[in-house]
Formats: sequence, C-alpha cells, structure tokens
Amino acid sequence: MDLLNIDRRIIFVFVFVGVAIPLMLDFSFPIKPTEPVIRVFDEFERVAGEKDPVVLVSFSYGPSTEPEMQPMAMAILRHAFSRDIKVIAICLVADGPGLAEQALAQVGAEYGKEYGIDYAFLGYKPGLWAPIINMGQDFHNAWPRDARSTLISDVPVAANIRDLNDFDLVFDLASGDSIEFWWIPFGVEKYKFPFSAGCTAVMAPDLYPFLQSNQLRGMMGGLAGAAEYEHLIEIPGSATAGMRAQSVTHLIIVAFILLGNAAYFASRRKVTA
Amino acid sequence: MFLTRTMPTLLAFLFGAVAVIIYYVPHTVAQEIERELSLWLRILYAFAYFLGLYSILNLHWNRISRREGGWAYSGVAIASFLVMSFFVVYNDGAGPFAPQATAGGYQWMFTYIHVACSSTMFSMLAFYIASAAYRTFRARSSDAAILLVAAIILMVGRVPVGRAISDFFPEAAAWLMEVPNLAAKRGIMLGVSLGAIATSLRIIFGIERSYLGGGEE
Amino acid sequence: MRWRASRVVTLLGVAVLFPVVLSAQAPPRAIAFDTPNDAGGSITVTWPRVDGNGTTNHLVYVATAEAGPYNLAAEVKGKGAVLSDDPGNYGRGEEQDATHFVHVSDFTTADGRQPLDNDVTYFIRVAASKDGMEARGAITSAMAEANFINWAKTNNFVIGTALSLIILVSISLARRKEMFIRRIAGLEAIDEALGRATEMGKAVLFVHGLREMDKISTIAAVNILGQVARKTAQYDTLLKVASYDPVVMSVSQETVKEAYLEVGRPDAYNEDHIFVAGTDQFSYAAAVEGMMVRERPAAHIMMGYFYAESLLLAETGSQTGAIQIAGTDAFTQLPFFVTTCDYTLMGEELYAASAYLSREPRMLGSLKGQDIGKAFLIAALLFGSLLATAGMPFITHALAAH
Amino acid sequence: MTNDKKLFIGFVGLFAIVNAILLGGGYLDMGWTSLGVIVAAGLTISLYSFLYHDNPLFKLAEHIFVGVAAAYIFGIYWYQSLYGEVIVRLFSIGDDPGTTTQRLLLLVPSILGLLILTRLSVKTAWLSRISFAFVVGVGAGFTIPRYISAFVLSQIEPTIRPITMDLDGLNLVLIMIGVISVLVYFFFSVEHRGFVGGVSKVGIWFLMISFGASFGYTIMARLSLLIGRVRFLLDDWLHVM
Repeated sequence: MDLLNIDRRIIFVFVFVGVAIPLMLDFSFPIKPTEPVIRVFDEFERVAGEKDPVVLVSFSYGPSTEPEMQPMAMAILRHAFSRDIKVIAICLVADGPGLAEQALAQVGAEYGKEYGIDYAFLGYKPGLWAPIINMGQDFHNAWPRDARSTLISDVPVAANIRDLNDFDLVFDLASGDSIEFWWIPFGVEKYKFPFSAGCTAVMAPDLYPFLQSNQLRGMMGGLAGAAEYEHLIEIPGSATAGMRAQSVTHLIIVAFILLGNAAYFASRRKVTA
Repeated sequence: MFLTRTMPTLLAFLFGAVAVIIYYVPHTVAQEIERELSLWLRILYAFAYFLGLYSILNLHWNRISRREGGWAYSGVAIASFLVMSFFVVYNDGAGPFAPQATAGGYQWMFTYIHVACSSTMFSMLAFYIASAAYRTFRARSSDAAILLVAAIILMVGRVPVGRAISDFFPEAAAWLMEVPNLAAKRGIMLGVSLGAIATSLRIIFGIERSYLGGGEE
Repeated sequence: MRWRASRVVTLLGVAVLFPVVLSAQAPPRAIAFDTPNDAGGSITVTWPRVDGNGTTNHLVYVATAEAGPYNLAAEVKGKGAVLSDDPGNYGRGEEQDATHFVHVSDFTTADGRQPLDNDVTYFIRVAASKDGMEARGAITSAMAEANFINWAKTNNFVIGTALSLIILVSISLARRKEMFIRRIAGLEAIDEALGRATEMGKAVLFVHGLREMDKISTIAAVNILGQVARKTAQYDTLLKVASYDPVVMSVSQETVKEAYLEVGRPDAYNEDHIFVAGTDQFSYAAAVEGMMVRERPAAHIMMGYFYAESLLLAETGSQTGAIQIAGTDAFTQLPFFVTTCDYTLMGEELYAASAYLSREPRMLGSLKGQDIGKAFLIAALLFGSLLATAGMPFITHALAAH
Repeated sequence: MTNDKKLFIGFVGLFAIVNAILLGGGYLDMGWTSLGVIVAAGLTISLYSFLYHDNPLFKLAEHIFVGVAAAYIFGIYWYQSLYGEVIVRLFSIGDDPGTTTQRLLLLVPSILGLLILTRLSVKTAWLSRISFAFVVGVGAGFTIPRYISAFVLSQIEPTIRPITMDLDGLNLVLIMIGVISVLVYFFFSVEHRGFVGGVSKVGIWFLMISFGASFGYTIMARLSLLIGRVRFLLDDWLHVM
C-alpha cells in the first residue's frame, strides 16, 4: 500500500469511528482550566459583587455551531443565575434566537428564575455591528420591545438600562466576526464597557492580541474552553462529555500526520539511496 | 456621466465624511445621526437581499428552461423555495403583517432542514481537515516543519488527553498562543488595518470607484 | 542603594498617610464640573484622595435648588477611582493621582431615578461616611452640557489625518512616476491557469468570499476580477463568477461587462454567468461545491475574505484537479488555502496583487502610503519601548486609545 | 442500472427500513417532531454521501437546502427589518411609539432600498449606484476612526511597555520582534534581500507558528461540530447512546 497517497476516504472512516465510539463509552480525562477561561470566571465573580448586577449576553451564533457554543451559553448562564446576576439576552445573527430562548428557558427553570424580572430576551436585530452603535447610544431605542413584543419599559429587568455602560459586563458568544469586527471596534472601543466573550475554537487564536490589550477581559475558546468552564463552576455538561471524543480524534489525526511524514521521509530516503 | 459617476462619488464623499466627523463629536445631534445612519444601512441590506434572490431564482429557472443537465434538481430548489416562502407569508396563520410566529411550518422547516443542512455542511469540514492535514502536513521545508510542530503541540495540548501525556503539551500550547501567535496576529492586524483605512480613504475621496463597477474613469 | 530607596518610600508613605488619618472624618472638599467629551447629562464630581484601608465611603448628593432637598446620586465605596484612571479625559500627573472622581448622571428621589438634564444648574454635596457617621462637605454647583468635540480622541484624529495625508500624497506622486512594488509570487500562476483553461476549452470559476462591497478584500477581489475578465475575454474563455453578496454580484457584473467592452468583445459577455449561488454561508458552499464537481472548471480563482467555507471549496476543488489560486486576508483560513491550493496570496499580498496587476497609480500609491505608515509604526514600536524601558513612557501614553 | 441508481435505491430502502424499525419499536412516534428528526437524518446522511463522491442524494439535498435557505432569509429580512422596522413605523401599526420625524426619516432608506432594485432593469440600473455609494461611503466612514482606535492604537500601546529583566520581559521582547518582522514581511516597496530579507524570514516563522495554531484550533472546532452531528444521529435519531 502506498502510504503517501492513501485514499482520503480511509481517513474519513477513522475520523467518524474516532468520534462515534468514545461518545458511546464512558471514561474521562482530568481537566485543568487555562488562564483566559479563568479570567471569564473571575469577571462573573466580580459582577456578582456589584450592586444589582446585570449582564448583557449577546448570542452571535446560529445552529451550525451549536455543538461548540451552546455548552458555553449554558455554563455562563448557570454561573450567572447561581450568583443572582440578572441577564438580558440579545441576538446579532438571524438564526440565533431559537438557541438563545432554549438556553434561557432551560437554565432559568433550573434556578427558578422568572422571565422579565431575572432575565429577558430581546430578540434579533439585523445590521451586523449597526445595532451595537445603536445600543451604545440608546438601549431602548435599539430594542423598543422584547422578543415577546412587550414594550421594553414594561420589562422590569431592562426598564432602567439606558445604554451599554449600564451593564456590569457584556458577554458575546460568537461564531464569526462579532467579537473582532463588531463588538470591539464599534462597541468596546467607544463606550469602554467591560467585555468578555466565548467563541469557537477557530477564532480563539485571533483574539489573543485583544486579551493582552484587555479589550477582551476573558475568553472561552471552543468546546475545550467550555469544558474548562464547566469544571470551574463544577457542573459538568455536554462539553466535558465531548472531550472524550475530542481527545481521541485529535490523537488519530496526529497519528495520521506522523504516519504521513514517516512515509514521506522513507520515500525520500529511497530516492537518495 | 454626471449622474452615473460623479454624483454617486460625491454622495459617497458626503456620507463618508459625515460618518468620520461624527465620531469625534460627542454632542447628542451627532449621536442621533450616527444611530440613524446605522439604521439605514441595516434597512438597505434587507432590500439588497431581493437582488440576490432574483439572481438565484434566475439561475435555476434558466437551467430548467434550457433543459440543462440536472435541470430537475433546479426544479427541486425552486419548489423548496416556494414551499418555505408559503410558510413565511402564512406565518402560522397570522399573515405577513404581524410579528413573526415562533412556531409552525416555517420553524419546522428551519429546524429540520436548514439547521440540519448547515450543521452537516459545517461538520463535513472535520473530514476535510483531517485529510488535508494528512496529505499536506509534511516537513518539506523549515517553514512547513514549524507549522507542523506548532499544530501538533496545539492539538495535543489543548485537549485533556495532552495533560494526561505530559504537562509539557498544555504549557507549550499556552505559550505558543500567548507569545508567537499573538505577535504574528498583532503584526497582521496592524498591516491589514492600515490597508482597510487606506481603502476607506480612497473611497471617501472618490479615488477608489471600483464599487461602482467598471474601470477607473 | 536598595535600603535607601525603601526608606524613602516609607518616609513618603508616612508623610502622605499622616494627614489623612487625621482627616478621615473631615468633610471632603469637593469640586464639580461638566463631564468633558460627552453627550451631556453627566457631571464629574472630584475630591482629594483618601488613603488607608478604604473603609471610608463617599456619598454624593444632588439637589436642584441650593437649599435642597439633597438626593443621593452616587455611593463610592472604599478608595474609588482617581482621575489618572481616566487619562483620556483628565490627563496624567500627581494632581490627578491625588484626586478621586465619580460621574453623576442621575439621582434617586421618591419617584425613582431622575436623570440629569443639560444646561440646568445642580447643587452638589459630598459626604464622607465611616462607621455610620457622615460628614458633609460644602455645597458646590455645576451644569451638564453636550460637548461638541471629544478631545480624548485627539491622538486618533491626528493619526487619522497624518495617515490620510501620507496616502493621498503617495497616490498623487504615483500618478506622476512609476512606483516599484516587489514581485508577488503566485500572480504569474493566474495567467498560467487561464491559459490552461483556454487550451482545455473549459471554464474559469471566480469566487469572491463572503464580505460586503465596502471591505478592502472585496474591493481587491473585484479589481482582480476585472483583470481576469480582460484576459478571459481575449482568450474567449468562459468565466463564471459565483457571488454571495447581491451588491458584490451587481458590481462584478458591471466590472466584467466593462472589461469585455474594453477588449472589444461585448458580444461574449453574458450577465447570467455572474450570479448569486446561495443566500447563506453553507447553502452557498454546497452550491459552489456542486458546480466544481459537475461543471469541472479548469481553474478556480478564490479571492476575498473567506470563512469556514474556504476548506469546503478548496478541498473539493483540489479533488477535481483544477488549478487553484487563492488570496485572502482572513488569516484563520489561510492555512487551508496554503495546503490545498497551487498558489496562495497571503494577507496584504491580496491588496498588493490588485495594484501589481493593474499598475494603476491609485493602487500603487496607496500601497506605498501603507508602507510608509508601517515604517512609522515600526519606529514608534522601537523608540516607544526603548523610552518606556528608560522610564519615559510618553510615546506609550500618546498612543493610548481613550 | 448505473451505480448511482443502485446507491440511490439502496439508501432509500435501507433508510425506510431503519425508520420503520424506529417507529415500530416506539423510539420515534408519529408526530411532527419525529418526522422532522427523520427528515433531518435523511438530509444529514445525503450530504455526508458527498464524502464518497457526488451523487443524486447529495444533489437533491443540496438543492433543497439552497431553496429553503433563500426563503428562510426572506422570512428574516421581512419580519425583522422590512416589516418590523419600516412598515410598522411608517404606517404606525399597533402601539408603535415612533414620531413623525422618525417616520419621515425612514423614507430615505426606503427610497434608497427601492433604488437598489433598479438593478433588475438595464435602463434604470445606474440609479442603484446611489444606494451603493451610500452603503460603501458610510461603511468606509465608520471604519477609519474605529480601526485606528481599536486595531492600531489599542494594539500598539500594550506592545510598548517597559521591558523588565524577567520572563515577562523576554516575552515582551519576543512579541516586539514578531510584530515588527511580520510588518516587514508585508513591506512591498523593497525586495526581500539582505537585512530586510533576513527580518522577513523571521516574520515567516512567526506567521507559520500562528498558522499552525489556527490549524490546530480549527481541527478542534470542526471535530466539535462533527461530535454534535454524530450525537444527533446516534441519540436523537437512532437512540443508541
């Protein structure tokens, strides 16, 4: 068999099996949180110490990244509700509302929180970053109503919010441009509110410069980040479970890369010999 | 020529200049303008969608009317568009002039067709990336070797099994992210931002008109 | 040397702490003024620094008449912020280090929170409170105003203006004499790819990413498309352009049409070959993938800003055996193009490519201007860090974003 | 019979049998939700079949997806923007709190929006340039000061900190070297030779590390998504987890 050019479909099979089998078995690896994730946790703890703490959670992801992002949303909502932090949620991508409502309803019920008083969901607004400018100027103008069509002034948790600076923390859950190209240049840069985020693993490497410059106070990257957060709040969820399949497939891919390189060097030696 | 070239350029200058200036003006009036402009942009994008819609339907309609190979599939695309559109307008019984319903055919098709298809397309990348990694991650040169080693350290170090193998992996992964990766990303960001600023300037001053289509003059 | 420095610090500490201990319960001498650089509705209240363990709280009261009633507007626990924590508005210095401040934008009455109005005089008292004892200071007054210029953004404005000048001057210089740009590897490959498509009698597929028309990567992509279209018109090769954004599609139609006109082949132009393939990311990716495997274009040219669809397209494309040339400033996606395409333009090379191909002064000059800007940034980095290390952080401060 | 046809019929048959077992065994009921799960599972497998090679199942799923997505976005833009932000306000539907000025101002984007649609006719297409000029002009104007602040100033300032004689100081020096060498790599006015060539070579090393980092992280992300999808197939559909 020519190892240099194995049919890619063989790799596909290995990847699929590497994911499917660990999901059906039960074993675990110890998890140790990394610094960016601990910083997110500390931000929520700081907020919990404020008077009447309110956090804005922006759901900027849709169902296509649900497996990575939803565990993060659940983890931060659990943390917030367990520390009596109020949550106002919004969506900046069109297909996000379903997931946001599902997460809020589920975690809200877990902690006996009441809609309107402890949390609210305001729905989706198109325009990429444009709603951020709008919120920075006048929150009620940006969201005249919540997602249930109640006038915003009649939603107790949001009634006293004037602009983004009235939040103790803004937290973005992002699967695309929203952290780097919307929230930071159009929001944080001008209004200077404390900002943290969770994002898909793809985006995480790009965000390290913002972590160091403190434009981003904490960051949870990918399913691994979510698993670390679940570890910090001591409520293991689907991210922790996913780490099994994740670990195994990573090893499979690394093995394939090493195999490919071994074959490559072996073939080169043959040529030179 | 004035109406087709000069006037749009003047308008771009006018709106662009206003958008720049109000950044430095904290007065309420400036803030109102900023808010209004961002609302207008949002509405314009909604209108632009219909151009895209026309183009996509036209593409498939042409395939059908010319009986091109696989034209029946284009029929499927148009049919599924029509079915979903019906549910958009029907709005679970409320009609199109009411807030969007949170249940009904539209939501059903969204959840079980749109979401299922997007997530599947997205997850296919897991297979592609594995095969791309296998085929192309070869230490052919020093540059390629650096990329290869960094990727492997990250892949092993970022999942719990890495720590189970050795503490070296998670620690090296964290350092790679926080120092060399940060430096490269920052350098890139500075250069790209200068490029974006320069392009925006060219647009505002009417030097860059390719957004109007066609050559320079 | 070391012991002496530490003794100086101790002495200084005692000197600062001594009067403070005495005055812990003395009423603070407060000053109030309009909060600078804002849209109004806010008054800044300042008082001298309180050191120690932070057990003294400060309460700020606001009234609409000098006689009162005074309503609580803000409560500053413990040490609170000092002016130098907000250098954009208040600057840096010893005085700023020694003054606390708070922004007051509303006060609590029996009817709830009352926002401050602009151009109305408010009367303000600050009280120090400790262990339930309150010592109220003298009354001061101020008026909130909407400001016309945000002085905290001065450095931003200066840099923006300087950059504009550099770039505009470079462009006008470029119109007068040819400017040098280093060769960009991979660009010759475009010709090669078009040539092969012509030989094989197959189409060329152009894809320009997902970003909107006002983004630099899209503009660069459309410029490159113009050059590609000129060649395909000359060679009489079929060019297909799969767009995502409808505005970008429209502009591309105009660009290609113009290119065909220029080389005298308006008859060969067909608007239907420039189309929107899908209205969202993955339906677009699926449709373009389908086109690649079914229509088998001989060359795929992918220029612009890409997201996750990059690998879906490039990996599928590489399986069809087409020549693939990519260019993107989406760095996250670059590794995938680098590993699956024959040639890849990395980051700013995409911007440079459109200048290199067209040789148009507006683009060459702009590129030159960006290079000068980069040189300035490098100089600022080097000197700034040398000076900061030597204890003179003024460049660092001058470049802080406020 | 071609291979494609065999595959198609084989899959449909197998899929029907599996679903019959699931329905018969009581794992799925006859409701809309179960029907949805079955449809979603069918589409998921059809799209995955592209990994083997292009085939009728993939083509079918692809075209259904394209059609549904186009109408889905229609729903979003209509209810969230055109109806929700324009029509409601322009015609004061319900208890909308908009003022007359706001209503009049809304006419501007509405007209600009209609002008975009003039592209559909060759004669009037030039009118759409007015709208493009607005979109591009405003976008460019918003960009300049914000990019200077968020991506230039905010990124330069934390790089130029006092360099200390410890590990942090060393890292800071490395970051400085990395930023500068990457900037030099993207210099287009000089050939990459001699000293400049050496510095840009260092820049490439930094770039390669960051590409490696992105690649590693992306593998992680994509596998997470696959995990989610496999979970759907195994749990929601087949009930074997």
